[in-house]
Amino acid sequence: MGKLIEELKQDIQYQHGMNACLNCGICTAVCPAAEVYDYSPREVMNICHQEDEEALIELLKSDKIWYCGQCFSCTPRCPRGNSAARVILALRRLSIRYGYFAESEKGRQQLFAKRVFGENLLKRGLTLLATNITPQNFPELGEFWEYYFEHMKEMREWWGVPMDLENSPGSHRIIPEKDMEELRAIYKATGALELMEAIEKGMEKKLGSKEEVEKYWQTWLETGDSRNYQLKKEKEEDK
Amino acid sequence: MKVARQNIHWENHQKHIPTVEEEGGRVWGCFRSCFLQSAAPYTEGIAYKILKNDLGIDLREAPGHTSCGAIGYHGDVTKLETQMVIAARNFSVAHYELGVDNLFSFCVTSFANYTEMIQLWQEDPQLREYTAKTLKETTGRDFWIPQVCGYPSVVHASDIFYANRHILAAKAKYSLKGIKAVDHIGCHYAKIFPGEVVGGCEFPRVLVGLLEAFGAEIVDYPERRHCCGMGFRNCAFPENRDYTASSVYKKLSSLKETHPDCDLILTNCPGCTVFLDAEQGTIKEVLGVEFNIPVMDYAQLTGLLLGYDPFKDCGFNAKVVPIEPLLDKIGIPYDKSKTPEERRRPF
Amino acid sequence: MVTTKGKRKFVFGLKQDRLADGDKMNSQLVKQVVAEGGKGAAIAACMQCGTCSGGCTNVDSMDLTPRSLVLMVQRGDWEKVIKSNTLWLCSSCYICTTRCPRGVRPSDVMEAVKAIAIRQGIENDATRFHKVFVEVVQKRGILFEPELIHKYAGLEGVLKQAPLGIQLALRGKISPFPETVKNPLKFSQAIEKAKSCPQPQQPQPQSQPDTPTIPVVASTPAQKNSTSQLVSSSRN
Amino acid sequence: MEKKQQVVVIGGGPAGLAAAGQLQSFGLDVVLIEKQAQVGGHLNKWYKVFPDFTPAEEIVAHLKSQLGNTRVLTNTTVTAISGEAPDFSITTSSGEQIPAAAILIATGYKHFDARLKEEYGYGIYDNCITSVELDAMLKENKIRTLQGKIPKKIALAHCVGSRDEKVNNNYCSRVCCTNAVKLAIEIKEQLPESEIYCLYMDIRVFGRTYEELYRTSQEEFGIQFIRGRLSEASEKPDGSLVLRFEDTLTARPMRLSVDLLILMVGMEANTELAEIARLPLGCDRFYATLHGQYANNHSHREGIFLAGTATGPKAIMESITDGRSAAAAILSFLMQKAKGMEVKVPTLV
Repeated sequence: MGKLIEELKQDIQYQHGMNACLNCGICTAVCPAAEVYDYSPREVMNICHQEDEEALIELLKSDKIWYCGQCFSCTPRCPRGNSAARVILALRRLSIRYGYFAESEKGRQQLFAKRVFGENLLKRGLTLLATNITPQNFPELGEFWEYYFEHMKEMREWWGVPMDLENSPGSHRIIPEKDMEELRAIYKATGALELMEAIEKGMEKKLGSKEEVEKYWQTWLETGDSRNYQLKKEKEEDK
Repeated sequence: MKVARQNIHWENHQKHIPTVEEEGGRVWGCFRSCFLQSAAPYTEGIAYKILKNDLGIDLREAPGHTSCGAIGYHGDVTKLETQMVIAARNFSVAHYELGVDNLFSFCVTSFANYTEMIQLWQEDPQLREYTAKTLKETTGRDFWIPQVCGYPSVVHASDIFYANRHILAAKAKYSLKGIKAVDHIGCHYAKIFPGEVVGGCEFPRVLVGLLEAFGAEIVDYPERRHCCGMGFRNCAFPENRDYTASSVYKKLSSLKETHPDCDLILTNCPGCTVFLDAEQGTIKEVLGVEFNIPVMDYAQLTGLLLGYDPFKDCGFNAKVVPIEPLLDKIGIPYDKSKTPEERRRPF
Repeated sequence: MVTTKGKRKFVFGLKQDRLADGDKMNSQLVKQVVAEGGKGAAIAACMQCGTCSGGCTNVDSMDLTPRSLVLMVQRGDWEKVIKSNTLWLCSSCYICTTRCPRGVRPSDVMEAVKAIAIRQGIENDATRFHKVFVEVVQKRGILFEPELIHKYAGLEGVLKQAPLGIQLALRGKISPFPETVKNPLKFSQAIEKAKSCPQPQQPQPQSQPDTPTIPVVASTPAQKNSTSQLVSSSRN
Repeated sequence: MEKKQQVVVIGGGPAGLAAAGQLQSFGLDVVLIEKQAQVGGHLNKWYKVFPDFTPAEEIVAHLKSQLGNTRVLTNTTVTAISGEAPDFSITTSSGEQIPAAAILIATGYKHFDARLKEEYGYGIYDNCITSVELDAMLKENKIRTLQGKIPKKIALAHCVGSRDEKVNNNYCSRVCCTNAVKLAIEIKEQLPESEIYCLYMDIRVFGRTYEELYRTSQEEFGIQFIRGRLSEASEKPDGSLVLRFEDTLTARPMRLSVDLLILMVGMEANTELAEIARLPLGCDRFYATLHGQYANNHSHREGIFLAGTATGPKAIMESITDGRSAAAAILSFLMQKAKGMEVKVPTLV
């Protein structure tokens, strides 16, 4: 058995999410991702089941594992008690550890996840910040959201949910520094920092340099669409 | 349909949540939702007001409580181990600093995340040991598992509304008589741990019970259990959001086809509250299809019926779908001297 | 998709629903295929085991495996069938047909589907090649390769194939000059005669000599009602 | 044998009836105890039986005709079993004490309660019915939706309550696949215009001529088999149902609307006598047999035997054979007891 498969099998998420799969399709039947992407949780389970190292690596390098929306619709109905969503969690972490995530378009988006969710948490103790929900990135929130965004402080006070209060419980508060230190210590001790670091490293390796990673990041910040960044290989093909 | 949305295996899907009239139901520790506080802060605002003022609950939260981190967990930047220790830290702070035994969260993903950790600790003493040890080493805090009615668990804020629904209905100024409504349950409330759901994951009762207490008529439609498509990485990055928009389109088309006269969708999940509403705007812009179905949170609805201001208290001024037609139908007054724009732009 | 309708810019649109619509399933195509190909093209017995695809010579290049093609015929999905390259990549090697455990004849199904497609006027490289091929043979009674290439792929095609053609000619495999049949007149008369013949009606159902002759008897001699007769009649 | 020995058979379904008939033909005194007012068990509900469409009532009539001098107690249950082999004493619900040298338990099975699969909406949606209810409709030659219409599209969902950890039934109920094929053919005979879909995961038609029946259903009746297990059903305002499943052969999710959904409910153990008879159960909750290979009619208690679906899902024909096989095991046991020999019962190693 291959090394990656061994490692996958050690993952507690995998152990909890994967019993023998019957290939009955109950999961794919209700999967929202299967309705919009070329994706089927049953197939993902099947590839894991084959225990074929090459097929697994191909999966880890592909977009497929990133399509899942983590809604767990597949989970309550599986007649064998499997959870494809949980197996996906294990696969994604494996893909990140080995840098395979950077091979796929959807995988590379992990950089934003790290820099938004991950760094928000380390800086503020909150995974999402009010400033993240910009009208540019969330145009569908509509014109009144634009108004809110411009008047954030006043609007929140008007609603009775003032933000950024210090030393106080409440919405969007400033978490005391001593608590933040505890939080960072937990992130370090449990390996989350390492995982986040692997994302930066994997991107660097794929894009060629730290500068390129920043370019990729900027492209996303500016256009809201990472597809506007051209990979080296794609650039060469264009020429 | 023989039994309208009545769960036939009801007895299998109950959990006990103390009402404010019961012991243990007056003091609750609570956790904020990072999605709500950034994308729909008014929802938490109105929920807080109702729990404190109308139900008289002693709500306790510590400044040092952090996010549960589950968005990072399902968005793949943290690990299971991290989640366990963060959960344990938040529990420990609540118990040893605030003196609370039972906890709820405003976010369904936090609810699922905390439930997952508690269940893992119960199942696997090794994980529990690891968590207690790491917690002590990193923070010096002591491990503690929260309990609701003696059962190791946490609940969701909508569970508390459900438990106290008759008290709330008795206080309500307005009723939903003649209003057709349907629930949309957050996936992470229902689907990860169906055993921890009021009513089970197929025919959940948590919101239906609340709606019925307020007198609404409940409808059903084929895509009711379909996810709203929030999908963490899928809604977070605009380039993936066709997933979200398509899911909402599918759901609402099915609802419109089945019950064109359905007046509102009630949700208990931050993601659904925001995206079921917002994507209606996208669909209108991209396809020119208008659904105009108001989507609201259980707390917003309760607030409306208790007589709170629809805009200042319940925050309907930041939504995409106009709420006024529904207010008129229920009979809730609002300042008609102002234009819709003015109502939504107070400054 | 980037939409800038209205004031705001959406970098996304709505994805096409991949959910297959089962309500479109119908048996029309199966009936048509059986009418075209006769009993040999009957596929009702297919149990989707995949033996055909497993053995297929050209399956690597096909967009629908033979199993899937048969399934699409069963489901009545003409669009999928007609769009697939499978029909034109089938080399009629009959491996599928010799191996099918239910006696289905996928190669006959291919032929029947192709016949329907051609009658509907489908045109692609494969049909054009066949048409040119038949024209060349009809004209001379025998194939003249350079002419075939010229008609099919133009002068460019001839030039492209020239090195190979020269090699073949040098070894005497093809002649640079058209050959003739012994009695060209008789041949063209035969062709004319064949053309003037009325089109044959439905192909005659093939008898299956390999079917066992021992009748299968219903397992209990109990009451012979209509269904039990139908059950035993499947093989005798 | 000098003295006639009495055997008590508990359960008057196909296995119990067949066993009783066989035992009395050996010259034994047989008492057959049946809970219901009629013997025949589930057969009394069925229309026709696969694979050859023998009418169920014909089978009951045949088995009854073989009962000979068997004493049949209907509307009776067993309340206590005392003593040890070969001197058991059975107390019935009527208060009678019946001596028995050997006991055969042939108490059959119960149908899976389809309401437990909430996602299929049985008990909620009008036109979601079980295979048991369909058989009753077939018997009447009146397949209708609840709204009284003739259904045009009908789906049969296999594996309802079988092979499903979520309802704690990991085993295969064995007969549902063949039964679905049989039902599909019967529906098509009564409603030739209907379109019938079988939603299956594996087709497990295991018996003699069953595969031929499956093939016939495809070739002659045009039954459509779709490889994908039903995931959920929901109702439209007109009472028709929308089914969601994966068409695994094309690896795409599929929705299908049907007028009538038939749930092929599986078998669950009926072990009401487990405590009274002090018998252990297997992990599937059916009675445990002494050995899975060579002592399938022996229970873990000497002198108490098992037959039919009491030990796991079986077809009618298998239950009858199993009943007769149990009769032979009982006879062998009694003969050796009569000779005063130590009874040789296979034991687990």
